[in-house]
Amino acid sequence: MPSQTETVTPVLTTTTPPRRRSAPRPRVPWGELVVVVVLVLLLLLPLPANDLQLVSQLNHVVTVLGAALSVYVMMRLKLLHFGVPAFMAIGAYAVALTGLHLTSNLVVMVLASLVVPAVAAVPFGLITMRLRGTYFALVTFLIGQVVYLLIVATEALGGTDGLPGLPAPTWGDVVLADQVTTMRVGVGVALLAVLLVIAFTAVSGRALDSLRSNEVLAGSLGLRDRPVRLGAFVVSAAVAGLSGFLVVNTLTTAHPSSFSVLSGVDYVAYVVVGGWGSVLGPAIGTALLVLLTSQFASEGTSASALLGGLLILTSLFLQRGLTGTVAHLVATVRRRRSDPRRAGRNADDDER
Amino acid sequence: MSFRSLRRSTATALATAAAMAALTACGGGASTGSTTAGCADGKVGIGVLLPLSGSAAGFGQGIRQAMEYAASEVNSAGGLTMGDAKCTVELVDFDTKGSAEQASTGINTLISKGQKIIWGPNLSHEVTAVQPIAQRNGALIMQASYSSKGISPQQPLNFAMVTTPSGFANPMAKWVAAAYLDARTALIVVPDNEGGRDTATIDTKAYAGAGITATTTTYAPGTTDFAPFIGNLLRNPPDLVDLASTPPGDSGVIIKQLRQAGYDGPIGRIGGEATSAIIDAVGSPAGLGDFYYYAAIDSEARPVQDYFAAFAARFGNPPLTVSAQALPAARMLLHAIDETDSTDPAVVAAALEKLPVDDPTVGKGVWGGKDFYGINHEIVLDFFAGRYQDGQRTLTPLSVTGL
Amino acid sequence: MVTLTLTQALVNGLALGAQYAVLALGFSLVFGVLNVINFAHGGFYMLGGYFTFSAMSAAGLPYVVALLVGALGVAVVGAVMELVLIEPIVDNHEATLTVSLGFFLVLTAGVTALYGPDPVPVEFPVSSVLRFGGLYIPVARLIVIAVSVAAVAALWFLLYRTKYGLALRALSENREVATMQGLRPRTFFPLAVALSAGLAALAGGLVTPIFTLEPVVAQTALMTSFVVVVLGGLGSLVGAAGAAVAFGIAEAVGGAYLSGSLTQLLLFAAVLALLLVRPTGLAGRRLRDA
Amino acid sequence: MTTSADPALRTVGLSKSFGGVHAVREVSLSVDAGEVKGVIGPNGAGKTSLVNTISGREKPSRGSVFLEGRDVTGRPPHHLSRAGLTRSYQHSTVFAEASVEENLARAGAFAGRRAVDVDAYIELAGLDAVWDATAGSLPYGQRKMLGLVMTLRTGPSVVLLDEPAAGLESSERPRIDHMVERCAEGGGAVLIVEHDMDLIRRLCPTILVLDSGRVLAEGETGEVLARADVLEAYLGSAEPATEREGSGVGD
Repeated sequence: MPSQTETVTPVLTTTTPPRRRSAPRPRVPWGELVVVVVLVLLLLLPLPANDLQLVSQLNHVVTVLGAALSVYVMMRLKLLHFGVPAFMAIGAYAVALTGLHLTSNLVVMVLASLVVPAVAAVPFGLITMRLRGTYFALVTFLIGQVVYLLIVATEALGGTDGLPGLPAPTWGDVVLADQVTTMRVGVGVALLAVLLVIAFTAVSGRALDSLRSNEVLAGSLGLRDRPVRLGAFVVSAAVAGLSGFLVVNTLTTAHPSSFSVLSGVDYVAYVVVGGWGSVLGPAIGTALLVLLTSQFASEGTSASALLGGLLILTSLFLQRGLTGTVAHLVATVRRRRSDPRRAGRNADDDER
Repeated sequence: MSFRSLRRSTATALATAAAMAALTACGGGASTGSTTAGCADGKVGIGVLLPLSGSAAGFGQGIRQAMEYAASEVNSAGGLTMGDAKCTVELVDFDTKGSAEQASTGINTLISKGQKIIWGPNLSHEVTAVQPIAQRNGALIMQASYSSKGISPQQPLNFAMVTTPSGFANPMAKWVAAAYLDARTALIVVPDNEGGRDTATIDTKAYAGAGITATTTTYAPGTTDFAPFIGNLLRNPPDLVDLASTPPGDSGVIIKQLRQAGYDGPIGRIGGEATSAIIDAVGSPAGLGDFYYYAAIDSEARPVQDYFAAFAARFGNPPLTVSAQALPAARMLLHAIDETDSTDPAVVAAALEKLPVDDPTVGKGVWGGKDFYGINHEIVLDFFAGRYQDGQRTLTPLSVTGL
Repeated sequence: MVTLTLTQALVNGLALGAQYAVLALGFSLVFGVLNVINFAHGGFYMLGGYFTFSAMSAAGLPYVVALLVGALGVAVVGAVMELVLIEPIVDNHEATLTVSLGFFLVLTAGVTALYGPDPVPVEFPVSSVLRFGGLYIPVARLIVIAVSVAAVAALWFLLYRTKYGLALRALSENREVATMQGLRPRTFFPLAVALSAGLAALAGGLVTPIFTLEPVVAQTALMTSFVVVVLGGLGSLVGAAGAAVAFGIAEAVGGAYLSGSLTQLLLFAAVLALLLVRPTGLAGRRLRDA
Repeated sequence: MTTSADPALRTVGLSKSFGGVHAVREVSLSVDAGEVKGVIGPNGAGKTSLVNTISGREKPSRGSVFLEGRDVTGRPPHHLSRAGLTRSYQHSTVFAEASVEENLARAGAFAGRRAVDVDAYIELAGLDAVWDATAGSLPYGQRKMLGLVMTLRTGPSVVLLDEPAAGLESSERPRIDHMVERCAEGGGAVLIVEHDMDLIRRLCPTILVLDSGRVLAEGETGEVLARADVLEAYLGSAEPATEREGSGVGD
């Protein structure tokens, strides 16, 4: 951790009367509100159905938003989660089996894609609970590898061919199959994922921030960190499962190649580029990178070089991601406006 | 539920909300739909949907080069005559990176850009992802996969640009049985993925038809050292080893290590041709030992060499050899558009079906595939049974077209 | 017959393990000293192969010279990457990861554009094979083992017998204290990354002519480094070397008896299970809150 | 006021060794409710290790820890904190990026039912003026005061203070006295590990002297500080310091 250098004399001078402690001002969670509002608009607003590209790209953004949120939840504990595709796959195959053998009811499918990976996350969560930093990252990479290989090796899951020909989800007797409806289902499920994450961070946001900032202190003040860590891992797995459902729903096939280990790295990149202050970070990171990737894809052979360049630039110049950097600027401006005397303080207060 | 604990000093709401909305909206801008006569702003677009990066880039880039060359041929001759307008052919690329998601996003992107004539995709799982969307929007797909679901009567606008194993496996197996009279057993080696297993199934039936019992073994994709795998394989050495559709890099290593392990029986490849890439991976033709392979084209033939030279003259360096295999289909597709003065997929498809398969570079062929796929939408060209012995290459023409 | 297959597998495994050791040591070194997950590590392995190939084919250098020139060239690339891309953000755990990932993508795309996506014709100069008692040992594998052991020994000597090594180890133990002692990270970090990149390039230049040289080898090399370093314990060089040999042998023995992806599945599952017992891997030290 | 016979905090033969290094050796001590006991000893005597071992940060190698008669040996810090034993830190330990207000709110939230009002201490530490400032931007002394107030916010019955005065401005030191006195008056048992002898003399009627992990001496502060072996331990002695038999009490 960068050591703190004190450059300014202590502010406490006996002349200033102690300010009455103002009642704690409730801060409005702008990030969360923006994302929920945009998703609700996407759900309800009429969209130009013939603009296939817009509908398809929106669908792709909301499909992988759950995966980015899955990374974001663990990022709140300063943990880089590379195993997201594993839990996407567990959710996806749970839905595929439900659709093929049980029912194509949308609600049952969504529940399956949410509950099964959450339950599967518990044993993996117990393994990773004691790990920190790079170790946690590499082990989640390994979990992604093991789950992928397990799926490929299981005949019941179609092995290398996967499970093709999945029925479109139904709502009552309405079949939700066409392009725009698939996108609406995607937005709805993404909204569910966002609300799930918002609920979890609202309930344990304080514990998450404390464990991220100073785990030892939090412990000695009485915080039991294991339930929080396990809870985070389970919620992360659940929203990954929702994203897995949307991948399968778009492709009408549960195929192992959709959940490759290296795609896990993309989802981490979405959050690191977008920022991890609030759910707005992963949302913007996902939207930006998904749109740019498909834009770059038409550059033919230099597609991956352009994406690589983008990652380099954002890592160098936006170290807290887009939203983090903007939030830091706003906070600095607000602090400078509210207390000019301490403007000189260059305290690097944002603990990475 | 108090959000107080949630308060993040986040960005001003308006700036970010606007950014979010702008970003998601900027993907629009669909150009006009396809036109029957004339062409929008003097151009006819061909949607290229191929893996241009990642592990399948070798095939993807090669197939793209075929269309790139065919288009340059047409454009240098004044372009396509659409009614009274002259239109240049333009390639509209989308890199699928070999993933089903990207292929699915790609087909949507191309169709919404008005490109309903698609050159690609290349891999089985890409075709499965693209198929429902293409069918729903009536797009024509000239794909290059060996997927058993690649073409079918229910998909009238799907074509196969290259001869698939179902077309060449049986005659090749019969040639192999004749060439190696005492061969009774064959071991097919493929990666543990969908493409590998599809080809292995067809080859096994073909060998059975030629009196050779074939068994299949798979290796984990991403294996670098095949020595352990070969040790396992040589415990009871087969008469023949067939690499089917194993990627060229892996094939090279397997051949090198089989020879090092002392296996000097014939090694073959009834599957997608990649001989020149395999020879590079092995290091030299002599390193192959006794090697037989399905040769879609004779790369040393004069017209093919001329094509390589012409491509190099026009684009700077020679093309990947696999591009020659896709050249006939590329020329026929452009010819069908030119003949019908239309880019309407159904119209072009109807014309394409009836075009004779007679390519100046690669030679004659027929529309085949009815017995295996139920529809004659596969360009079946006469091919050769290639064989390397001590570095010397011999080609035996095998005719399936009866021409 | 079984013992023959087993011994053959052990021989193959040793060569594989030796190669993995050189690869994993570099990765573990960068993590130990800079506390950075270097995604570009697989790219350095690939670049080593291509630089050696170009030095031989374009510049006409003999293989051994080309190998060293290749390793040196990539070491320079590593140092430049550290100074330009990692240095400004070395303490930001997340950003160093995505910057190295970005560099990996650019590196692979560049090589694919320059050399083409298909395998490149490069041959290992020595192709003779020793055969005795039913065993076959390509001499090339013995060379790989010999050069790898030499590289590991050289690295050990540098780290434990020179002042540079002392400085690198001090920086990896406690960077704050080490910097207070006057060790300027500005000179040692590029050295650490250059060393790691050079090692990976040496492994690449050594092994790709024996197997195959194509852009996708970078991805496989990266995955292997990850698993071996996790198994060996992060930041511990001894652990990484030991784990590499064990992993190579297990992969070879597994490959000799199992087919398909089973070997890989069992190997990775075993490493995960081991972490249940020893969360810091075979020899990893208790991790400071990275 | 707990009048039960059991002391608020008792350790029996508590030991902790890291590999070959014996940081804490057979330490037995007890602190009653309302009592303030000091722990002194030269650098490296094992004072912080003792605090870490009692507070659960380190698992004891041998011996046991009792909290109001209940055996809490080896329990994790969060369990001990909820059971009423909490500790402060030698170096200032706060949630750097959160405001002073949020730091105290978190201390209260994690303490659960045990959380107590610390308005008096907040006044005392002068934290009012910097209520909205981020803890990381406070000067060192004030950050340390915040750390102490957060510790008290968890309503402990036993408080282990690890060098509370270290790094404080001279103007801030008297505040420690008030805090300790108020805490003791409230029935809290306080164990202070400290180098500042004036503070020890002012606040601790009895002290315990640690030397290389062992209890060298224990008793009334004035007497103990006057003993030759205690001074020797501090000033270093002629013969090697290894095997000096301390007159441990009640070994």
